[in-house]
Amino acid sequence: MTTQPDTATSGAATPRGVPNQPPAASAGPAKPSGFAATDVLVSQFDGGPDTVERALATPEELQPHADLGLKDDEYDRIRQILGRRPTASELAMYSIMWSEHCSYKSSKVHLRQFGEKAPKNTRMLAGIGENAGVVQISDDLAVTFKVESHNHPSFVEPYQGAATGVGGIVRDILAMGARPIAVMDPLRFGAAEHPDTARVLPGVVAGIGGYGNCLGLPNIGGEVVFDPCYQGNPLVNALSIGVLPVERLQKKEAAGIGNVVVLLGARTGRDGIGGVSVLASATFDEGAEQRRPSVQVGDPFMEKLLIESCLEMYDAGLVVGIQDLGGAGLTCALTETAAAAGTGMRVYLERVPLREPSMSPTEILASESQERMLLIVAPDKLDAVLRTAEKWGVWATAIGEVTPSETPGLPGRLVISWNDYTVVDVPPGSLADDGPVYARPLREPADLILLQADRAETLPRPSTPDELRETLLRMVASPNLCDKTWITEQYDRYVLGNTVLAQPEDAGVLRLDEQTGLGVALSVDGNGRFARLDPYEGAKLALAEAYRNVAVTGAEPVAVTDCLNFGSPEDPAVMWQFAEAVRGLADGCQQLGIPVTGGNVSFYNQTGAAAIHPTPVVGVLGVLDDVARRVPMGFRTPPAADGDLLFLLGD
Amino acid sequence: MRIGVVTFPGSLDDGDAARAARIAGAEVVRLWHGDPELHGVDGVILPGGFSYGDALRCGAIARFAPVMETIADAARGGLPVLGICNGFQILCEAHLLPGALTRNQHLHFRNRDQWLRVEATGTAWTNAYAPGQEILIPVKNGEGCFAADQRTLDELEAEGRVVARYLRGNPNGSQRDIAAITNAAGNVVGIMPHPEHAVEALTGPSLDGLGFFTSVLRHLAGAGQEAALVGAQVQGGPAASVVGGQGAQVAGGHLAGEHGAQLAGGQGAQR
Amino acid sequence: MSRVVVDVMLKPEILDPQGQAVANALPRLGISDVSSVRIGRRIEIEFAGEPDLDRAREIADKLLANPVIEDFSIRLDDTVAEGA
Amino acid sequence: MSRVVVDVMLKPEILDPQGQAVANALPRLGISDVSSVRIGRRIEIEFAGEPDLDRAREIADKLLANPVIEDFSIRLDDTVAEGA
Ligand SMILES: Nc1ncnc2c1ncn2[C@@H]1O[C@H](COP(=O)(O)OP(=O)(O)O)[C@@H](O)[C@H]1O
Repeated sequence: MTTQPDTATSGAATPRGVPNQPPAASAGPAKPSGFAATDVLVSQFDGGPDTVERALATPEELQPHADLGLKDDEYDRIRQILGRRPTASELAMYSIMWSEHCSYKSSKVHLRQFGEKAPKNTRMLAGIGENAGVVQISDDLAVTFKVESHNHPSFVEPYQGAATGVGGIVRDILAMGARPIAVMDPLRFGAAEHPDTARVLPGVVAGIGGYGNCLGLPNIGGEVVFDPCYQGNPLVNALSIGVLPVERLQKKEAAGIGNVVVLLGARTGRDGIGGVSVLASATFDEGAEQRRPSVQVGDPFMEKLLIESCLEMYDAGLVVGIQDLGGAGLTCALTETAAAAGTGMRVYLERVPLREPSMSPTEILASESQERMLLIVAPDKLDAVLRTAEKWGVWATAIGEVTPSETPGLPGRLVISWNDYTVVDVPPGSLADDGPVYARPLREPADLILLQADRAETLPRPSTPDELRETLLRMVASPNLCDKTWITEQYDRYVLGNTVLAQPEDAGVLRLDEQTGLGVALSVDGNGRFARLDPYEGAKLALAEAYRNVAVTGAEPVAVTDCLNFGSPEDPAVMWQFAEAVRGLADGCQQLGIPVTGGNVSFYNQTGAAAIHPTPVVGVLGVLDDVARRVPMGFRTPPAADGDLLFLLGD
Repeated sequence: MRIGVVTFPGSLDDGDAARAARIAGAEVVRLWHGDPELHGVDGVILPGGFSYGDALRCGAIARFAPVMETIADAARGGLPVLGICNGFQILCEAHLLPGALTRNQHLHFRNRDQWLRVEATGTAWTNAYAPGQEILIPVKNGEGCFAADQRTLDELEAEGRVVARYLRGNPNGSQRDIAAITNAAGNVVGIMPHPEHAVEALTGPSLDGLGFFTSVLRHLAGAGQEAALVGAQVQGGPAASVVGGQGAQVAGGHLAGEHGAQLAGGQGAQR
Repeated sequence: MSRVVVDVMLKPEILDPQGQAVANALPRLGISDVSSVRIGRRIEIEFAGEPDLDRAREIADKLLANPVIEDFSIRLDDTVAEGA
Repeated sequence: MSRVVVDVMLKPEILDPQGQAVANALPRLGISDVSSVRIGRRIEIEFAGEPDLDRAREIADKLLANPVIEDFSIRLDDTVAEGA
């Protein structure tokens, strides 16, 4: 039904009040048509936007590459790739895609170990490099799960930062073809009594709860840790898990020449422009205040509609390829889908439904507006896609098409125009895959020897009853050990009716199949203090803890996801911690025989020269053939418990 | 018996409500907010969630959904309607029930296992409970604080239309600890906590919620005699033993202690 | 284009926990001369053509305010003249 | 007793999902000439003595508005004179 003015365009791609035009999809490449909103504003750009033509004509024009975070040699490489200077839009796209956050330029050389050391595995249907790893758990069912960080945005605007963190990870899960079924939230804050913690924590918790509750996703676990090292850099990691029939697995490839590129979901606004490259790739300093406007605001209701409409489209076989729009917006989705398929793509930016009509093409490409997905659709399925979108009340607009390569055997080009101005003409692989890769210098932190020498054995031990009592009271009063109900009761754990175990259990357990009782267990753990003392062992310990938490429920651990939260990679000591942690996690996974299926790296968690403790957060997924046999952590209540025996395993 | 479960955009507990009705023995029919047709259902559940994102006020927009106009008419004609959480909010916004659900007094969303006392057992949705029966079911809301003027509250009390009250702690500041109310005819019930999340030992704190769904089936089976249900909290002598099907042996057999969730394992093991 | 503003406030007898929370926080900012804080909604409605106060009243009555707990008032927007 | 009113609205470039949801619901009420709806907060601060605009500004800045995504404006209450 079309109760929403917004949806009026879903069917016909024709906004209200604009004379009927043919659906954007049939407009053909020659005639950019569709949204008139931006047309009138061309004159506002002195002579129009920076075009490829203009870039060729003005090769020496100075460009602000350094302000956009691109190093001189990176800028030179862009000129080399293009054979000219980039246009303003292209420059923005390279700056986004070659940022640390998107390109993994500092971490790539280390993360390779996850693949190289991965044990033989037949369950993994999709692994590192996909939106999220997918693990087969029965003949016909698979699950996908991943943990991601939203640290910097959550420090700037705790509620929206945390909320959109949940929204983002849920879209990753959705993009794999899965129905998202739960979330978890590993959190780190500064000292519990610090005034800024009082600003950040309630907002973060309300944001995670608000978004997850509105989506109808049970929260089945997480962590809350207080430590002064996180004072200026709280960590907000969010994990989501989804389930899919094996045959519904989706791809991101923009395959099939002539297929239509459809933008689905919320309208595009000026949210978070420059957010990813600026927020996630730079340390906080006094300038942070000025960056504040780049926060995104989430609309969980729209995301709920997006989920339902996408699932309906998958089930009807309407989608060839799909990619969520995350931090890097259209730039990332367009380049990654095209690069993955090796095809070209032709995109008409003036068709993108806008919230603010005055947006420039560069802004449209860089916008981080939430709740959007990019679909690749066969032309004969387009109508059905638009109809499904309309039913759920979300915008769906054909914004381009998949094009062949001009040179057989070579990948195609991504050509983007805006009202007859060609603003982008690039090889998509150069943005998505061929970003810079650095083997950054590593150096063991100078203070590590001292830290390690300061052993726990040297601490005074309580020896009198009074001392023991005092120690015990101090421990139970510690914010890190005390009951977390004041946080977890702000989350819905019951929705969907399949939560078998949740807080305060060691792991969350979900039922996937009501008939067979097939289910999964999930735990997410990390310990920054251990990792600070020894990042190699600390990462292994995080893995072991999550593994144990899953195993004690009765589940068989089968896969790992991780979020690696560190300081600045440009600091050799931080880089050493990172390298050690990755090595530890990869070795640990090899020893336990389970693969890392995906994850996320968050660098620059650092205020001035002070980095956070290295904080690898590890999620482990386990499978239970029958959730009725799960083992809860509490003793049973009498009378059932009468005569139960207690055993201690291990030493 | 055909029980309809409405899905609005933003409904979240619709699947759970459908499952609960199914477990109770109903044939479940999914209803769509944009379709005014009720497809011959004998009763309707408005499930929890955030219909239309709960912009403005919870339930304010859902009230105008095409399906709601039909339901409102049918409810006035005696169709059993149960509004759970967001459904309760919608029923109040649609003026099928008095009062309003306002922001929790502590300003937080709160999810916990909550004890209730069932006070009106003559309604279409609570006749399987014994008067005064204490039940444990999850509550989870951000705007669940029932508010009405004194006259309305007094009227509700006097007419025996307070269906359930919070026990051992009021989770949201509701006036007079009200957790659920009914209309004068007893066919429309709104409840803030979630009985549909307490129908399976494996996933809920108890099986205490099942009675709502078995009640309506019993009510429909005896249709015709239910005309005078109002003030029927004194009725219900046989109710305790009729929680129906698998619920029967567990009615009132909820788990001891405040922390039902973590103890549910014990119950599961016995099953 | 024209704008109508609808102010929706809780009825005086209805508890306003949010306003109360703000009022309770004020002493911590060293502010002691505030006797009460009430928080309501301000809704700005842009009409495509002429501002339509009757329409706006209808919208407010049916949708924007819940008469059980809220009062509303309506006016043409004149803030442009007023400034802040 | 005197009253200061603080209006807090989302900055124009920030998404207002609430306003959008309300705007989308209007056609169902038969209303089609509304081009946009924005929803913000209206806060009434009662001072025990003289109204203190500077104080009110401080409260708004620190407690009522989130400067990252919201703008606010402050004025003495004059609705008594205006009526609705
Ligand atoms: N931020 C959070 N979100 C959801 N659940 C949480 C969160 N923090 C802690 N929990 C849950 O609370 C319980 C206790 O947590 P914690 O005290 O960290 O236990 P442990 O030390 O055994 O890991 C666990 O079930 C955990 O999943």
